[in-house]
Amino acid sequence: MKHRALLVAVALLLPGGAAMAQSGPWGPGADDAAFAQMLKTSFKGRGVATLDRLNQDETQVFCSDPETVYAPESAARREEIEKVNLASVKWPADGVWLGDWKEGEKIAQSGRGNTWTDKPEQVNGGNCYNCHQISAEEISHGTIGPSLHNYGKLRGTDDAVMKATWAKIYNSKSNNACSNMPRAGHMGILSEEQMKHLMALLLDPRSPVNQ
Amino acid sequence: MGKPMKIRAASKDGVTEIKVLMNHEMETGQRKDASGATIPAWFINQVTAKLGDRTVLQAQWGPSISKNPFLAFRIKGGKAGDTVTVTWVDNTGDTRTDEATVT
Amino acid sequence: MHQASTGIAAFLAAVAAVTVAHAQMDNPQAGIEAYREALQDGNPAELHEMAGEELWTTPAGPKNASLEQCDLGLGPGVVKGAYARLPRYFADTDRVQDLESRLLTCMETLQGKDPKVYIDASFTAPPKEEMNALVAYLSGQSRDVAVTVTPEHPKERAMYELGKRLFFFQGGPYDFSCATCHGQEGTRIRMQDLPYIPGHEGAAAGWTSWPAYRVSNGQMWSMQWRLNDCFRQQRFPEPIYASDATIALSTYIAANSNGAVMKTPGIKR
Amino acid sequence: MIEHPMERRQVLTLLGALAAAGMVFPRMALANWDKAAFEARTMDEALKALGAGTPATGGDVQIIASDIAENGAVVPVQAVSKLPNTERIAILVEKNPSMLAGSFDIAADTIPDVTARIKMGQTSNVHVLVKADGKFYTASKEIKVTLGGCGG
Repeated sequence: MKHRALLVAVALLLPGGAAMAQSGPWGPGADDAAFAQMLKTSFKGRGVATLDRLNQDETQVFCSDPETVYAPESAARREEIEKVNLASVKWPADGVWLGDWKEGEKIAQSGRGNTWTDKPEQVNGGNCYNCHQISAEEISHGTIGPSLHNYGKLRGTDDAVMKATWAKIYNSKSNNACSNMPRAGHMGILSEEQMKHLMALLLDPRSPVNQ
Repeated sequence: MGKPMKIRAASKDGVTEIKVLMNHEMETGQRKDASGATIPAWFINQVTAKLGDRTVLQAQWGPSISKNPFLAFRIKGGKAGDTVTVTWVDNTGDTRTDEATVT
Repeated sequence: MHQASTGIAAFLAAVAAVTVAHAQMDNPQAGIEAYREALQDGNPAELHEMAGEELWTTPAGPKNASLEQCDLGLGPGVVKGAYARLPRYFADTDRVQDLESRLLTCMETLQGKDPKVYIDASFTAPPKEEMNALVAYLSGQSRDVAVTVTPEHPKERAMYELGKRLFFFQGGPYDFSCATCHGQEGTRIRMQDLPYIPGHEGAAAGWTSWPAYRVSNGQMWSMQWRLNDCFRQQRFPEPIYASDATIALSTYIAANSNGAVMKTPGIKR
Repeated sequence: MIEHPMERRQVLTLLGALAAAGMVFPRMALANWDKAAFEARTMDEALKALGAGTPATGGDVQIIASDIAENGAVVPVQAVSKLPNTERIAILVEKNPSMLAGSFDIAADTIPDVTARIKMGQTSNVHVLVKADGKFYTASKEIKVTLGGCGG
């Protein structure tokens, strides 16, 4: 559970806390105390989905208030959040960026893992096709994220591209504070090896993504 | 005995349209349950539809028909007040017959 | 008329030609639309409506009473159009209730049943099958009726605001909130269009088509089940059946869809 | 049985009556089920079991279905014949373990236009086979089965 190191037990669930001092745009009846009370009485832990998942870290707290997230006066806070997340990125231990694109395709296809119906030993998928177009052959792809088709072909494969791509997969909030994308490495969703396979899917010239 | 069907029969311009929803699992016999045991095949394999006393359609089905089967077809003739009777039989010998009045 | 065939080879050649023609589909979305259209006629949810009506009218529970005197907001026994006005505040319980939490109240007061049995049962267990059938029947009694959910009572206002706040609340290992998928317009997951819930049109697309029969597993899903599975995929802990969080979200979605016409029960992938 | 549709029909009517009376035993229920056709593993076998060695293609048989099925568990298929004296309509899914999904015996006054819903394990050609005046005709269409939802 090393990804929990950064988690801040937010005041939300603890009476008298201060982390949510500014209550955001929420109207009457939805103040911090009422909201915390609702969460407390409405959820139960099940399987791997334990109740501590409702304890937000500072990124989640900031990104849960849509009125302030993109407000001009939040620019500095956004940068801070990105800096904290970038600092969490661990680079490949052996300096090798790319794994096997075929394995990467399987990981990109799979949306499994981490729900209360998944077993702890379940190998997690990357959920990639849920939101992105990747390989052109797969027509069943989502559109929440940008198309990644021709990712490597368009960007090349120099070290800067490798590094930026790795950082994005490892911790998506490192360059966009409230990106909709999960933080695959930071939250322990994918292993280093799995992320290398995804890198290969995007950047290996032989990958169908770049054909 | 199986659960009730929903039968709709409507006559218009000398043609009666019959739509049937059947309540059945239609297990293929190829699926496994959580413990890994094969779930036995269980599916409707014969359907007979009648308008009054006259048989208008007979079907033989395999396990590739979807769960809670839907069947729609049309016949020449039939008028409001006529009775449509549908009977299914499944591979375990269970059966169900329901009726509807043509509107 | 039909060309004569010279055997299996000709047959297979014809099949191959068909295959090529359809491999060139340039508009998958149009194909999906045609598929959804074809499902509309003959919705197996009707089978659950039949079962639900029987449950509604059949005496049961320690008091051997039916649910026919249940007050869903329009007076005891009035089912026509009642679902389209839920969730709403009920003075007798001093709570805002959605259809399912209200049904639990009626089962307890009229029939003497223990709601806990229904709350704790899994969605595929017999007690929940009853709930799902009742919901199919009662939502069918609001088909073609306009949604009228306009939070006015202070507790309705509060539920709406709590629901809105929960909609944007991120948590869990994936940082997901409801808004991650339903907070932008015109996006989809895989081939599934995602309604934009903060807007009227998106909220209406969602609210007026659930409860629904799901063809993927042949199950009748109530709104509570729908929300429960959203939270599962959000990687959240499990929302308790008929809890305030679920009612708050329903209030938020229903009120955003106010005025739209109910198409319940629906049929879904 | 295919050669003697009337006899078959009489047998089935009797069976229906027995079934309605709750008197059908499992083995009897299966007795009129065309086991060979339903258990065929190749198109050749299936066509042979149905008595249709060499079906003709042409516009008088139609298969109406969407190009894509959002879910393979339920794929609506409408099978239409414009041929006079259509006796039977069958729906076959090439890549299903049991290719023959169903067959429908059409009475004289029944319009040969049947809608059913079939399961498809994967993208496949789907065939409608029609027997009319003792001869066999076919129409085919590829239906693509997509992976839906987040789970997969």
